[in-house]
Amino acid sequence: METVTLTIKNQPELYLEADNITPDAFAGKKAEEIAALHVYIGREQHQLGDFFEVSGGAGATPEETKVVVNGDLSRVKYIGMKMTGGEVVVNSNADMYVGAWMQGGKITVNGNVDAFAGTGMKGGEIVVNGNAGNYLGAAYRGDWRGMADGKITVAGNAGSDLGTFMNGGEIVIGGDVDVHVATHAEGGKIVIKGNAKSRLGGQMVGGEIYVLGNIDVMMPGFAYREDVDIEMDGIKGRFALYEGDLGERHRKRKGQLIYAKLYQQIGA
Amino acid sequence: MAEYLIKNGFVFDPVLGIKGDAADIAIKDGKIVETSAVKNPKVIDAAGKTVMAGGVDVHAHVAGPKVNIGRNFRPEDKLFGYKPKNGIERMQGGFSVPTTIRTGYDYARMGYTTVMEAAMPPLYARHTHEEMRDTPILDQGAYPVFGNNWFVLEYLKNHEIENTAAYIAWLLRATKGYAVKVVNPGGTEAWAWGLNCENIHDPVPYFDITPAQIVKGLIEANEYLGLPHSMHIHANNLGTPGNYQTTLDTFKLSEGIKPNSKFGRDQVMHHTHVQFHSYGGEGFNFESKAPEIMDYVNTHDNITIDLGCVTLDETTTMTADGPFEHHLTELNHLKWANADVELETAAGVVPFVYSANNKANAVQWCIGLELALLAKDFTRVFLTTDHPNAGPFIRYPRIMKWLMSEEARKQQFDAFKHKDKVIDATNLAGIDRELDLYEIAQMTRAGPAKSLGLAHMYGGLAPGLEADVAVFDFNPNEPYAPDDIEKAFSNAEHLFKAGVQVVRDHNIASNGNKRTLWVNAKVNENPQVMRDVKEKFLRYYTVTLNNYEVTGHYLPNPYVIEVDATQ
Amino acid sequence: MAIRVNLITGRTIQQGVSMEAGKEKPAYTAACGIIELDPADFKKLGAFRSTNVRVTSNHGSVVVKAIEATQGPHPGVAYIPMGPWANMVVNPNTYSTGMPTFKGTPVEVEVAKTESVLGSLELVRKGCRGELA
Amino acid sequence: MTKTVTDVICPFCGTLCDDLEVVVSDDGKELFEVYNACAIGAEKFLHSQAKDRITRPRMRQEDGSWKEISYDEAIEYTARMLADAKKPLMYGWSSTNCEAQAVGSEIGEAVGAVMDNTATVCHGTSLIAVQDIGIPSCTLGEVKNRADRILFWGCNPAHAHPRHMSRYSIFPRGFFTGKGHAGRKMIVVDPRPTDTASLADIHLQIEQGHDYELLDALRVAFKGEQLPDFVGGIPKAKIYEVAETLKSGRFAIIFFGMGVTQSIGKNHNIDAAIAVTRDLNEYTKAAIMPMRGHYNVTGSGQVWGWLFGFPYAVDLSRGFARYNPGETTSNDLLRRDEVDAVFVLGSDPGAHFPFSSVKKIYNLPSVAIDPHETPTTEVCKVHVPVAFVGVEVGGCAYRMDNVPIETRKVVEAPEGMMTDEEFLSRVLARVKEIKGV
Repeated sequence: METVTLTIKNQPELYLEADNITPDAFAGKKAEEIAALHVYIGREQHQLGDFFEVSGGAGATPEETKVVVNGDLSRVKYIGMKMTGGEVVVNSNADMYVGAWMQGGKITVNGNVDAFAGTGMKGGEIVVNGNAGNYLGAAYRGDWRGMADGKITVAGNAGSDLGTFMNGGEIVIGGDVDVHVATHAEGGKIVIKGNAKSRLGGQMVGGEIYVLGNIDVMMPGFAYREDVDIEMDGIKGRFALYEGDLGERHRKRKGQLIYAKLYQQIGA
Repeated sequence: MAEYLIKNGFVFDPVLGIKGDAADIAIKDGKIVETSAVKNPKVIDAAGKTVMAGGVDVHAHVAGPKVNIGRNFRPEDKLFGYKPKNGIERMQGGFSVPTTIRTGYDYARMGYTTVMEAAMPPLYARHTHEEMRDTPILDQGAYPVFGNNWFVLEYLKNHEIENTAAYIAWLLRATKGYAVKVVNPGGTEAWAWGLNCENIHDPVPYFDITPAQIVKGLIEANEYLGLPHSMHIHANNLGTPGNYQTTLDTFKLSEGIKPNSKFGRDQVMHHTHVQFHSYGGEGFNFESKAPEIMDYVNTHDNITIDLGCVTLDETTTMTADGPFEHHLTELNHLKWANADVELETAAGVVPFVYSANNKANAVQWCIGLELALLAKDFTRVFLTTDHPNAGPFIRYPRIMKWLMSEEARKQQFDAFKHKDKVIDATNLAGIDRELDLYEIAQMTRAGPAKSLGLAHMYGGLAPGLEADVAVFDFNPNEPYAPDDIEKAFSNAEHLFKAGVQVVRDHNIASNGNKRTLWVNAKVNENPQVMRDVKEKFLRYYTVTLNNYEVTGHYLPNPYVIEVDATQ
Repeated sequence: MAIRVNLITGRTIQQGVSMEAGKEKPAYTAACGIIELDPADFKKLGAFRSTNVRVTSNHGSVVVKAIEATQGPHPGVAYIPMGPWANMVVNPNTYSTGMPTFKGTPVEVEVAKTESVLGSLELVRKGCRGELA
Repeated sequence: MTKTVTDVICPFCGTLCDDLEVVVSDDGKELFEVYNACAIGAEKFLHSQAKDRITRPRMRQEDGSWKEISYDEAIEYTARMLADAKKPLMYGWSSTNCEAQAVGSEIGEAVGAVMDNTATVCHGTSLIAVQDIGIPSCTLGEVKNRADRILFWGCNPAHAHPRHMSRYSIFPRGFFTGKGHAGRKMIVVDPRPTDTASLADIHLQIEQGHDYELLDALRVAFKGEQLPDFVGGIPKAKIYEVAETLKSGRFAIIFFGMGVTQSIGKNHNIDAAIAVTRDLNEYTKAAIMPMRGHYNVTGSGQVWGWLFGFPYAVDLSRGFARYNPGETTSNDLLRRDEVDAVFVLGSDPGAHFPFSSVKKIYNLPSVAIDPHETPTTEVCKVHVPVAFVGVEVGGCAYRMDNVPIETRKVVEAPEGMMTDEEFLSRVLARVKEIKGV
């Protein structure tokens, strides 16, 4: 695997739209070709090299390309958007849309990400070693096809609207989450190791939520069923199982309605 | 205005009866003229290319409230597909429900120059006209819907044809409408209570009238007025397995009524998107009844139809058939918009994904093509997708490919997940017919123009007609792959609209001088109808009568078709 | 003595009329530079009706006149008509929806007899120039 | 002598009453009386006659004072500001006609602006919800003629849409509703016993901020499933009762307002309310409608819908249109310092945005187009007064149910004043010159 290293040298006025910072756009290119790729500030088109020192070189394919981005990227949007393979390491905070519509490969952010990371994600992995903003792993506006596959892991907290319209894949939050989790979800798994506020699983059709900490307000559409023992991915303990959202439509299997499941650890 | 001479193209023109012979077409002052009439024309070398009149779309949902609901509630329909502004082209977005700007340009790119908006809710006529005004290049008109209108229901309950006609004339003028459109007659009024009319004899709640009475009465009123287009219907029971019987019953309502039109049409009923109305069987055993439907159409020249071909795309369904859209959202669980309109109509909008992996969708695809391939008279059978219901209009060239190439159809059959079951439920696999470009020109130009009563303007290349001329980079006399058809007809090389070159070398060259067509029918003074109008506005409408009529700047370039029905 | 209440904002007919008559006019301040408190909350606050109070949230602070709830009772809930006074203290967090959280801001209300209620133009002007207390 | 203009459209709120009568002088230069309007609408017409009205553009000077400038100077400043900016915000568009909105859209396209309207602080979250779940709705005449279950959720028409209940929703006698008010059951959900709630058959005094839970509870109740004892402070028996009341109607309508769009949950609250409406259509007929505020906020969403495909928060900066509330919405753009100039027309963000956003406008090049003097004009560099749309110039406006109505000119604007459309057309022409188009 070849490595391209980008180090930000000029901070943009306003924000930099850098959807070209992906292994896909870099693959097969030398440093100077990468530096010539387009970035945007508002209506102005610039080159990546106007803002970043580019060193190293890309592999022949995305899979053989690793991109390391250094410096303060908190005003850079779209890092890793639509990437299909390879690796991106961001050694900073990053702005919106990290790994949005990502299909494969891996993004590691050694900092925080702003909203809309992993929007419409189809595959691959995002690891955030800080906090994540709102709408992590959610669908784009209007789309009923949210996160389909892949995995998102956040060491810290996540914002509101986590996993909206989620259909598959997995999201693990090390800390706490804000309101609205897995709204309209039809599948997938969300693990919250800290506390949750309210509106978990609203209008949820299918899928699973695990909460190891507290929930401020449980949705009225979730009904307690039973206590169960769970052991998975290093989580072990007794959980209260709730099913819901009772107000929502649900698929049937063998004449039985299949509800979404919410597990809350007992005695957390 | 510049003169043009389009030289040596292979011309397909049903009006002149030219079936692919090389010929020259001359343009002067916005009209087609004899080649001898141009003195110093700009010459377009069309040798080895196909030349046709501008396309005429008799039925598409391209402007107005439900179309805009479709746009605004589907941001995902525009994701990543936007076309940036470029020179004179403004930015263009949307796949299944394009922006007005894209609508105009994309039709032009296919060589189309006239497009009719198929359903205008009268109360929203202003909105429809605003959108048409902002749709470049195309000549357009809109059909106000009548089949669930309280005035119509009350007059036709007692078979008051003259009053119905007077009301139609008034509403066409108030809304600047083009034709009488009927959608799910009675069923949409029933939907205001959450109900439906499932066949032509199913009575409308409260109003004590049946769909059959509504349809027959509106045909009679249409002929009383002698409007350019016939009554244009989307029958009851759309989309339901077994519905072909309702369709045949509806067709039969046209029997025995003679066309009365000075505009050259020979039919009294246009039935739209017949694909959705040609289903046999029930539930999962849903099957094609295209042969039964086409047997009727082929032997009864009182009607015209359009296809409503399924294109196997993700699209956005939208119709004044409110109960149908509710049914659809119950099936696919996708977002559902509904808009009931006081005293007049309703509309529903639901996204839909037609998939080659879905047996029912594949059967629908077959039926649309079967209707065309079983047709005998292509001046009465028109190519549409009921845009965007069965697929976006930008797929017309793909449908041409399927109609013109058995090989292309075979390729599609091979892509079906349930190929064998689909073949069992349909007839298409056994049809080897391949249409030619002359038949395509009938289906997309001469036929629809005649049916609209606009054969004196559109649909052909005879001197005196509007200079709407398309040149396609397609040589029918050289070997070609099926995909070459789609490619060529998606991307006209040149297009003239009323003598203005709007596409040059495959690029948009002008925004044209779009016109809005409407029909001004004069009738005898009818105090009763005017009294009824006043009363309904006073008591039941929420806008005043004086704020209802569409005027002035909503139609910056109107083209009025005058009809005298005074007696 | 300060009390904590849940602040909501919204239209009133007086707000609408005075807004259309001119936001620079005193009537607009009279209509919108107010906070409606429940009688129970007045009691807790230990204040008379029509006393100027300072309303403070995590997002800002503003002086308005406290009046008795016109559409009450609603103990624990306070109401400032929509306008620049309310907007000094509402929660600007949009939760990435574009919409600030105009309703449901926890605020502290304390009597501020000696402070005056500014007119709308003065309020935003001073606020922008950093001249507000 | 005077004359009376009838069928006048009120350019205040989304109710868009069109039955006003306005008495003007014979020469059409003075306006004397307004009949049939609510207090707010009447004031809007009468204020056009204010003697202290500002009639010429003005520019803020270094010392904070205003200097009168010509319209030409104002056009030049505006065009330059927009053409020079990398990403200008063009905000407002709700208190103007569709014709001006269309010209503004073309300017936005030419300069690469973000176009946003007042939905962003009003029903923008409703629009998000509609994009997620759709909206079964109807025109107000359907309500008048058919509805027998009227639910006002988080809205207070008695104050915000004063003639709504008398024209459309509660009191009128329609075709199938001959008994008027007596034939209708009225339910109000609001954390305060508002003047609207005082008219209701049932008032649910919900704990503020628990709308999402209560709406979900209604859905659970429709299905006959078990509920917790209280949801949002409402006892479960009451919730079952309201669910039954709604299901037993022939035609139910839910009207909702800022109480749900601006409270926590926002789009989700509306989403759940729409889900309730969808559910009701399993049992009876039901519709839902946002109580749109500005008289033509709906129109700007329509115009941008057909031109760009999005109803608000449209980012045109890259030469094509993008949309994502949370990013392309005014308050997020201002908070995050994503824009470098602000143009405001037909709205007053200075009064109606959180102050932190107002301060951002103050710190940027900015122009406000407004007939009134407002907190926005107070913080902008240039103020361009214009004629009142719907009073001094006509044009198309869309009612809250999307019905388009042509507003009327009833009186002349003061001598020499421009309309929104005229001003924008001049700015567009100048922008094209600067850009060399």
